[in-house]
Amino acid sequence: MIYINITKHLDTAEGPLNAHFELTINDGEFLTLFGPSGAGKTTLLRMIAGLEKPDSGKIEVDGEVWFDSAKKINLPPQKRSIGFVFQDYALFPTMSVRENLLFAAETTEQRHNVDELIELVELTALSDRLPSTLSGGQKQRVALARALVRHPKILLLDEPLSALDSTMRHKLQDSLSLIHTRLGVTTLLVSHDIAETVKLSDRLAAIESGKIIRTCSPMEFFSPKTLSGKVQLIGDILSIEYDQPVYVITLLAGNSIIKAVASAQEASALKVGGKAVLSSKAFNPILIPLG
Amino acid sequence: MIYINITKHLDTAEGPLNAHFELTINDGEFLTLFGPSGAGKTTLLRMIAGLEKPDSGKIEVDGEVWFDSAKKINLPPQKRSIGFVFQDYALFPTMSVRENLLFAAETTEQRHNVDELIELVELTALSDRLPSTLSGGQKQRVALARALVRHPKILLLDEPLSALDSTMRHKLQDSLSLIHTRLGVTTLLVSHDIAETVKLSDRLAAIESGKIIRTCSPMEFFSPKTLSGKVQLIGDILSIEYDQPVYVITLLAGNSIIKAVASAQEASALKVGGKAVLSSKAFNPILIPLG
Amino acid sequence: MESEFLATMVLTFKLAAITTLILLLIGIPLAAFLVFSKMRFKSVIETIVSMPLVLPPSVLGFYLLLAFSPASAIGSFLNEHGIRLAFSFEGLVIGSVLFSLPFMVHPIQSALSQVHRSIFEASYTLGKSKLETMIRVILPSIRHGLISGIVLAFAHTVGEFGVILMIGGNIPGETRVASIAIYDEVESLNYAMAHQYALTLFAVTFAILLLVYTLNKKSLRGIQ
Amino acid sequence: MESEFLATMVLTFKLAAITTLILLLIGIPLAAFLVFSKMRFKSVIETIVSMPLVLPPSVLGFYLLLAFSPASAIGSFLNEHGIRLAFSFEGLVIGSVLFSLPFMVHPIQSALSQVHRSIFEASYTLGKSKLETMIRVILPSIRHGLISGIVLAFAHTVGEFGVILMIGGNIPGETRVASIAIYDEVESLNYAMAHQYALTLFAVTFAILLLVYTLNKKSLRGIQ
Amino acid sequence: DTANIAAASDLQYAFKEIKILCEKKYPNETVNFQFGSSGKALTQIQNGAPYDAYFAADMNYPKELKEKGFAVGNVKPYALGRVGLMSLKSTNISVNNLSILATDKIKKIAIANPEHAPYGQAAVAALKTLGLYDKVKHKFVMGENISQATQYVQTGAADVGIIAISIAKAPIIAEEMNFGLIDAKTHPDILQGYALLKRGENNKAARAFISVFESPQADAIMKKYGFALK
Ligand SMILES: Nc1ncnc2c1ncn2[C@@H]1O[C@H](COP(=O)(O)OP(=O)(O)OP(=O)(O)O)[C@@H](O)[C@H]1O
Ligand SMILES: Nc1ncnc2c1ncn2[C@@H]1O[C@H](COP(=O)(O)OP(=O)(O)OP(=O)(O)O)[C@@H](O)[C@H]1O
Ligand SMILES: [Mg+2]
Ligand SMILES: [Mg+2]
Repeated sequence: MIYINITKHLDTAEGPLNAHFELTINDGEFLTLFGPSGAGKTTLLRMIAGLEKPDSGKIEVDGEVWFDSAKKINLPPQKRSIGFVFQDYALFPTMSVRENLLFAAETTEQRHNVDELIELVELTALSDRLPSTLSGGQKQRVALARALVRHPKILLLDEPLSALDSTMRHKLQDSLSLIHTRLGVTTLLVSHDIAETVKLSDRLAAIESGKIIRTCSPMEFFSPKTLSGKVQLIGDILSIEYDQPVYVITLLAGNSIIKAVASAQEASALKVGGKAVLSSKAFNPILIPLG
Repeated sequence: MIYINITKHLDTAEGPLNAHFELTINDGEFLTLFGPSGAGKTTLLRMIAGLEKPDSGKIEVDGEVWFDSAKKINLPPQKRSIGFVFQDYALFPTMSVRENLLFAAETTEQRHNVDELIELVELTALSDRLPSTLSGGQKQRVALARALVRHPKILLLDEPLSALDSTMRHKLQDSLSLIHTRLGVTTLLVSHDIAETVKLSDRLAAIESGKIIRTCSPMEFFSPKTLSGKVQLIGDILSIEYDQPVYVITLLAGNSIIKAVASAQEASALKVGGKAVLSSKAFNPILIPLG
Repeated sequence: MESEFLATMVLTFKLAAITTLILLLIGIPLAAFLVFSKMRFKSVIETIVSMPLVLPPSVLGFYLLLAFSPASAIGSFLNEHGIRLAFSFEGLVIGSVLFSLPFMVHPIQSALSQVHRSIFEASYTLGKSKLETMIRVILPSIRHGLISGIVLAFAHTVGEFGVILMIGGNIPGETRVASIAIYDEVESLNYAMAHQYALTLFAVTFAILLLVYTLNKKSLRGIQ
Repeated sequence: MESEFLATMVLTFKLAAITTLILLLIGIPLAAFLVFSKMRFKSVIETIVSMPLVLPPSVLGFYLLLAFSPASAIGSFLNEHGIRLAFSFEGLVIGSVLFSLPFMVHPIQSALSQVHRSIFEASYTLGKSKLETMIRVILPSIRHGLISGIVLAFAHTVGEFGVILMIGGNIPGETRVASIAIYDEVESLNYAMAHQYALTLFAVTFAILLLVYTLNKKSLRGIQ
Repeated sequence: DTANIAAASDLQYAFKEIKILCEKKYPNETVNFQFGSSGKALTQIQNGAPYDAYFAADMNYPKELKEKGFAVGNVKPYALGRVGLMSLKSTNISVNNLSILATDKIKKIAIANPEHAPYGQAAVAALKTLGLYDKVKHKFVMGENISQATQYVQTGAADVGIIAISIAKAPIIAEEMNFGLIDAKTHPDILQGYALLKRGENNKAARAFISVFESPQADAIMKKYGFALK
């Protein structure tokens, strides 16, 4: 059980702001912090890690007080069992990929697991390379692997997958998910990716201007009142073409492109670049597994 | 017209690789480079910008030779009219946001447009702040704005939107699109985001292990043979629940969550975390504009 | 006496200021060369830059004296063009520059080598020349190194006396700087006067350096 | 003569090596303090570190002599414990350390201040103490600054003679280092012998520094 | 005119008084002194130093300049230096008998470096004559010149020093130091010579100073500071 109730003064894009985060996270939970740029997501992670000091409040993890302004307790980051993946990777420039991971290892067992982790993030061929010779995505994978070495109590991930292509992203999402279930490590993820959030997290905390405005399941958050047996899709309108006598609307929904026929009247309300909801009442779907 | 035909030896995750890029880009075109991590996308952009020297070949832009190994021509980056957004932002640490942009301005007109650009990326309130006090997404927006100041002939964007939340991302996609149409600047974008690619780019170049394996329209690349009037959706299976007497399958397609009913037989072929194609023959869609 | 004291102090800080300025102008390009050049024998040049330190100052002064002497090739060439370096202020400047060179070059070189490549590249892609990039982007961001170099070179020139004694010859108003005056007073067992010189040197330099550091800290606030 | 020459050389490099080592041990924490401390009067300490440079070496030596003297508080305290610093090798080490301190501290400080904060933080979140982070992560990545400090301190100690002349008393085998020997030979107008000393100093130091730079360049390949 | 005069360190007190005489007699002439080691001055003069006259701590240096054509006129001896044993009054160390140097009471003996300083050479010669040299040579600490050797004694770093009488006579030194002259027969004469340099040939100030220096009033001052004159 992690209990957080802290305040911190921030200078944001919209002027000064008194951020106040109150949050309880269950053991082993996978929680995603979701919110616009500058909302305070990174700041919250840093305060949990002990890298930044809240102005006031309390952080308690498994009954252990990590921070308490009233009692003047403030555990240093070293004493907090955390794994942190930084937005700028923060790899050690003089150490090779393997050395970066070995540095983190504390026990012989962890030392032995290093190569396994390197393989997990598919960097075996690069394990003796220095960080400066890696591509952006490769660096990010090293940072992720390094944070996992010590089996931390809480894994704090600041957009760890944002620089990855979708194949690698999906692979690492699966690994994250696996690690989470296998090790049962409580995980806090900052992500802007809806699919990622839905796929990985048990719960979502929506953050806006330094406040947690809502916590709920990711599905609840993203799906409008869903009706069973009904398809309702939100998509970007890519093109509207007139194909006598009807209009063909091309919609992008996620990774899928959908073409739908619309009447002249319907089409006149739509414009390219806008969004549309595609729904249907009479629908007889066929589901085919893929891959 | 940009003509590129260059080779470069790379040390990749899978061992040494002789990258060879051959590509013709039309004036004003918006081309996206799409491909897995470590494929050579950043390296290609850097060679076009003159930041890295190809081993051999030729780069010609509007009849001007930027690089020619045979004639030993290699224009320095300063002489190439480019705007570059770096994966690590590369903001000047001692200059404020506005100063970073003003530094790039060359004419009085560009100087006057700086504030407009800052507003475009919604950083007006932060324009006097130093980069070190900005959040990741804020930094990226500064970098993007700075690259636009000089109205370059080619805009080279190395995942400029990857650290942004979806609202900001969409906003900046729209701005990019607008800038592209308004200024007609030829744009090369590295992106891992399908919607972004489809929405923004005229053409897509798929890169794998240092080769351009295919160039085509993004739609062609991402959509399977699409049939008019037919819905075909690829989605991630989020959950499979038994709700007597049928199974309810929850699918994530893009930003939308869809619940569909499936028979026991259908459901047995599906598993959580996998992908499925949802299609329907008889479909009577209703399209409603959003927002 | 009072006016001589003043003249000596003015001369001292004039020498230190001019030397530091010249060293900045030489030191920055030299440091940049040492960091960015891909030359094969760069280490040799790097080593040579540090060598003036190895000789005792008065011995370095002795060799300089030999070089400046009308009997030597350089000296006679300069002499023909009406330039006399030995026992002149100009000669002191040359000696001090040579002697303090490593103190300027090293900190700048070390700071430069830590600037991330993409910062340079970003400036190049914005059409800025190497020179402009250096002046407007890089130098402000390696302020720490510059200040180290300036402080070390300045303080070292103020305190230097071995080279100066040898090639300067202690001529009031021309080559008699404070360090020599103190040395003289101590040699004359004139401790009171030596203390006065030392204290003034200390106080003035302390004030200058403190100002430099405080201004630097103020303007650095928030960077990094 | 030959063996005295050798003894002098050995003593010189022994002094330089010990001084450099001690300076490393003092300089790194001091530089770290100057970079990371949020103390209000840090600039004052920063300034004080540079002050030994401002005094002419022989004057600094004179003040040290006063401090070491049995008449002073420090000196008499040491004397009671059987420690005599004046005219001893230990005294030379103390003098050299004091005099070369800024050359060690400045480059390290300047390099440290450019290390990105998240590198420290990453190491802390991996459970490493400040000390371990410093030794295993930070020091290797500020190698440039360390090498600058080592080279400057080493070369400066080899070449220093003002302080050493004063507090050393020129005792063969104990405090007579090469810089003093050269100085003596020049004073005695024994130029041939002076050249031999100077050349040897030059050659040996050149070889050492060249080795340092070359090794450093090799091992740096690829970083940054 | 202005004249630059290079002079041996031990002359500083006497010369400052003589300068006052000179300024009274020739108000329009200015002299600057460069006190320091005679060896350094020799090197500098040979390499173009703008000195007009040279008062060395021995005879050989000015003679060498004469031979090489840097000096005009003859090299004249002007003083006979003497050395003596010096200690801090507060230490109660007797300065009247050199044999005390061989006792355990004395740990360090300050002398000027005999390699190039005439007073140092005199000290060594005296000790050799008295048969003490081998017993005490390990106690030597050597100053660059006689001033530095004095400082060693003054700061208490050395217990005693063998120092020039000219320094011992300086008021600030005489106040806190005991001084015992050493018999002049124990060491060769420390003959000091001077010469007018080529550059000073037509310098009125240099000539004025030398003429004053050669006057009886100056002799008296030199005597006061312990320079036995020939
Ligand atoms: N060192 C700092 N000094 C002052 N303000 C800061 C500092 N770091 C961050 N901020 C401000 O605090 C606010 C929250 O920043 P934070 O980095 O937590 O945002 P974020 O939610 O992580 O955004 P992003 O998605 O862009 O990374 C921002 O407005 C930012 O400008
Ligand atoms: N300085 C370098 N030295 C050696 N190899 C390098 C260097 N920079 C990149 N590489 C290698 O070249 C390959 C291509 O790198 P590049 O940065 O172009 O990839 P990318 O397609 O941009 O990947 P990502 O999507 O992860 O940013 C990678 O395997 C990388 O390891
Ligand atoms: Mg953030
Ligand atoms: Mg890349």
